[in-house]
Amino acid sequence: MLAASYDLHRFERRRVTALVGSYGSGKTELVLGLAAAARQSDKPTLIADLDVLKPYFRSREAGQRLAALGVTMLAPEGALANADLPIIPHQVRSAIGREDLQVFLDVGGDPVGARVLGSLSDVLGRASCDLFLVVNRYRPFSDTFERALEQARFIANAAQLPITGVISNTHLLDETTADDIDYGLDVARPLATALGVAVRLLGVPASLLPHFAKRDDLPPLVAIHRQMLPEFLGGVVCTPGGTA
Amino acid sequence: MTETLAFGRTPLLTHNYMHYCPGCTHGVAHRLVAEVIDEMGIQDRTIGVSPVGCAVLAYNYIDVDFIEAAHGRAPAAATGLRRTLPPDRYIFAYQGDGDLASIGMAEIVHAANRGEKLTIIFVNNAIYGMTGGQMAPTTLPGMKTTTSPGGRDVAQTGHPIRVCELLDTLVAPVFIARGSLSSAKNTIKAKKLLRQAFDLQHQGFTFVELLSTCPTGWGLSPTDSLAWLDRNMLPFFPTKTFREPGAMPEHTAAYHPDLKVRD
Amino acid sequence: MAYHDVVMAGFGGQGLMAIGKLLAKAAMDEGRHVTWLPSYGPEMRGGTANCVVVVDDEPIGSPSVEHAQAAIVMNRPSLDKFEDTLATGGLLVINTSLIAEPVHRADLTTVLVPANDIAEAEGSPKAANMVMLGAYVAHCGVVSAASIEHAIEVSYVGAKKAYGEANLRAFRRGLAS
Amino acid sequence: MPSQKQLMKGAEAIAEAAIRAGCRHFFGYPITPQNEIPEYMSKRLPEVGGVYLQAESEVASINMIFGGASTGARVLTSSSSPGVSLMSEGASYLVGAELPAVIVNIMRGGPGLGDIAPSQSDWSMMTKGWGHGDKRYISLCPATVQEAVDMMSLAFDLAEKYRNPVVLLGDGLLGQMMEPVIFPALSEIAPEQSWAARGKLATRPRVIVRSLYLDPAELERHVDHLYDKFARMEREEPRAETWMCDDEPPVLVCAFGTVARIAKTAIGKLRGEGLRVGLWRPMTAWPFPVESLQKAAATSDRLLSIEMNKGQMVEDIRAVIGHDKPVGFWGRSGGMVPTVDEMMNAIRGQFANA
Repeated sequence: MLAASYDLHRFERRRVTALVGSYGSGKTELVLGLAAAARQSDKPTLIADLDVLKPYFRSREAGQRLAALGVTMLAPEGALANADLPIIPHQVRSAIGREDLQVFLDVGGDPVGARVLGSLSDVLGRASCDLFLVVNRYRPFSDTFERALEQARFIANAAQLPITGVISNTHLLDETTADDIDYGLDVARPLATALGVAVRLLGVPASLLPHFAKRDDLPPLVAIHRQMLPEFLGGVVCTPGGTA
Repeated sequence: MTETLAFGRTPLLTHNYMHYCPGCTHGVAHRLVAEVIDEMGIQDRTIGVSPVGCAVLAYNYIDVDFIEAAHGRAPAAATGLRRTLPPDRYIFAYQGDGDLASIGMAEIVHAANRGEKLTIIFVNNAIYGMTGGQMAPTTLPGMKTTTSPGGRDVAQTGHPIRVCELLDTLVAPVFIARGSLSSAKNTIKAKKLLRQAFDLQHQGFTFVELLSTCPTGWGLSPTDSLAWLDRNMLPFFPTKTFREPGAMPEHTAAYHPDLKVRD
Repeated sequence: MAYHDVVMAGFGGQGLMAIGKLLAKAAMDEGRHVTWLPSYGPEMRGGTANCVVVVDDEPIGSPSVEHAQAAIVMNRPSLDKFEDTLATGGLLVINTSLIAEPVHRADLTTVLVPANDIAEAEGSPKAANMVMLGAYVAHCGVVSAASIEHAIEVSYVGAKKAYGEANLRAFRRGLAS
Repeated sequence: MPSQKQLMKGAEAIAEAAIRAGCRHFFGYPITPQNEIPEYMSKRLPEVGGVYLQAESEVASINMIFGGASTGARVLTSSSSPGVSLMSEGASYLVGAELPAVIVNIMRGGPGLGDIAPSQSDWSMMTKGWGHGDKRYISLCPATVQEAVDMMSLAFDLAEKYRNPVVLLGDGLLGQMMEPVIFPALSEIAPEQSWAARGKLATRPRVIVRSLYLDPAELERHVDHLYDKFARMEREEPRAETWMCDDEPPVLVCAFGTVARIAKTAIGKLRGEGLRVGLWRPMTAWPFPVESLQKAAATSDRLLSIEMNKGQMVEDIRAVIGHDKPVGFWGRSGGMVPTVDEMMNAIRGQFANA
């Protein structure tokens, strides 16, 4: 399993879904999980890896596992996948325009990473597109409401698209506690309000799911199974770079 | 009814799929270089030098012998080629603005100053494309990049370097020109500059700067990128031919070729 | 003579390196093993410049020498530097045109040569080094004077032939001094 | 009949020997104490139809070497320690792109600007640390000017045999001293290598000279291939001299380059005093002559490495000898040349310790 869907029937989204946010907010894990879940609806699903910034821990590294689930991964191919070249595959532009495809865009972190959406703003503007801001309160520039709002505005400006929803995904990797989830919501909720949108999803480590499933005051839950781990830690991904 | 092929693949471009982003003008520049080599019929006598940067894989696309240079060192590596190969060879190096105007500034200035018989193709898009859009020596004042988030502050980081103008102070070069790839019309002009440079290469150092776009690094759509280039880069980087054979800088008049320090 | 070593020292420009090379060339022509080792770099300009020549019938190990058997010194700093380090019973050839100071060590064979005065009298003031070399060869005998003269002849050819002739005259004056 | 010998400065002799070995292209940048190499080349190369070019820096010269080597030409550059540090980037590229070239390092005192006096303190840089990545360079260590001459043609042959850069490692003493030498005849080497980039011929696929391998699996195969070559170098190319060891002396002095010849003088004098001492001299810093060392050390009680540095080769000796027997070190640094007397004292100390 790539990621568990729990409440995803309650999660509404448009055909093209782009996730933006700080480095380490959990965008890639969410994209992998959401796309895998979306594929179960039988609609052709595609992830475009638009992380042109960092050559490590990108969704393209999970490409083989996704292919087994029927999700197409669009990323620079072959040796180019390992290049530190900011390559945007040509097919991305046509994929965004195709009505028969569910498209998830995995974008690099911070306003800098969101800038790549600017180069696609013409096709994205014509498509039905959600821009979800993923917020991890434990990341720099996201720890207070004011700073998170400022970061959100920088990101929206770089993407040249409005933010249409917030995903609260506060975590400390394997050390996340139930209190941390609530601590994150304390910023995500006022942030969504200030942006005129809703908190559309709440990321919860799979182990804490039973605890939160009992509560009725929460946005739809998504269980996070960490996948973007080196293979020696149990993830799908080999060490960044090569496979045998 | 007969079909006429209006536009075909350039013979000297390989069948390899180009990795450049949509709207990036590297592909255009490659095609122009390939067309010039093809039209001159010099494929068997041409050796290219690919740089470090987005064009590091240029050797995958243009069907001539190639060597790959370290970052900034293409003019030195090309010099090594020129000084060891038979004189009928054509040698070109293809460099970006970080490569040529920053880390490789010494190499380009001295290759030009020695009058190395080379053609240097300088692709200027005002940022470091490969590493993610950092400030380059050619970044415009006030232009936002990942390492000048508040816009390039000239008081802190200096002004953009105009490489053609800088090289035009040297005596040795025989051809220095700046073109632009911002439109079909400009691209046709740019190709003429490349052809002139290759034609003059055996007379001395030739240099063609091509103003280019980086939609990904700039965060603009391909069409917006072209408009941005015209609006913002052209005023600072005017397209013109700076040097042609026979036109030497004024200060050469005061130069005594017979001067000896001692016998 | 099996093993011999000599240090030649003076101001940069006095031609110590040149007479060292002539000695090395002469020894080579006589079929001996030889090394020539200069001081180099900034030391060469001003102050003292020196070179060490080692001649042997066997292959030479160390080209550098701590206690030389002979020294040719052409200025005062060189005398100060090398008088104390010469091997016991060594040969010290001194240019008295520029060095007025007495030699302190009593165990050395000291040869006093007013080299600059002799060279000027000969009409080639730059050839003081050749006078020194002549005096050294006369008292040391590591190589024959004929070998040195041959080395001078083949080292100064073409446009430099006139220098060679002047040097030859200066060398012979040194031999006779 | 006149002698076949010429009296040559080490640096000049290295330059002439390179030309005799078929080198017609030199790219370099001045630095003491090896300036006689570029100076000699600038006069001599035009006489034989070659090219001398003064680069704008050592960074440029090593990359001109890269370009020149790409065409199959025998190319040479030379420098001294600080300049060789600057060349480390290009050296790594030469290995990665499998290009032959010869680089002369006439070592001077360091670290930093140091001084211009003789030194051997680049042993570790040349054998282990020169440039990034998994790489090796054959490093030849001549002790005499004649040996430097003989090693130049060997250096070019080895560079082409393995398509890998080869280093000639000397010190300021070797570069500056004069000795009589005999040169081999002048040879012309035609650059007709199949891998050379000289223009695409219809009869062959185009040549791409590169060190970039974006696919990690492909790069790993490439590095494995390089290591197959390095393993062959380790089998076939170690060279060493063993001297005064026939009577199985209890003390074995280890020294390379000019220090080894100073050691010969010291050992000769100690032998005169009745002390039994031998010498082991590596002529290749890498590949390190392991078997030769093991054989020479087998019959001795203790070893003493003498170097013009603070103890670099001694690390390699200890890696071979382990804890089997004591391996001492004595050396001078900063450009101080060990004298025969102080070297004799250091060796006598080994007998006192025994």
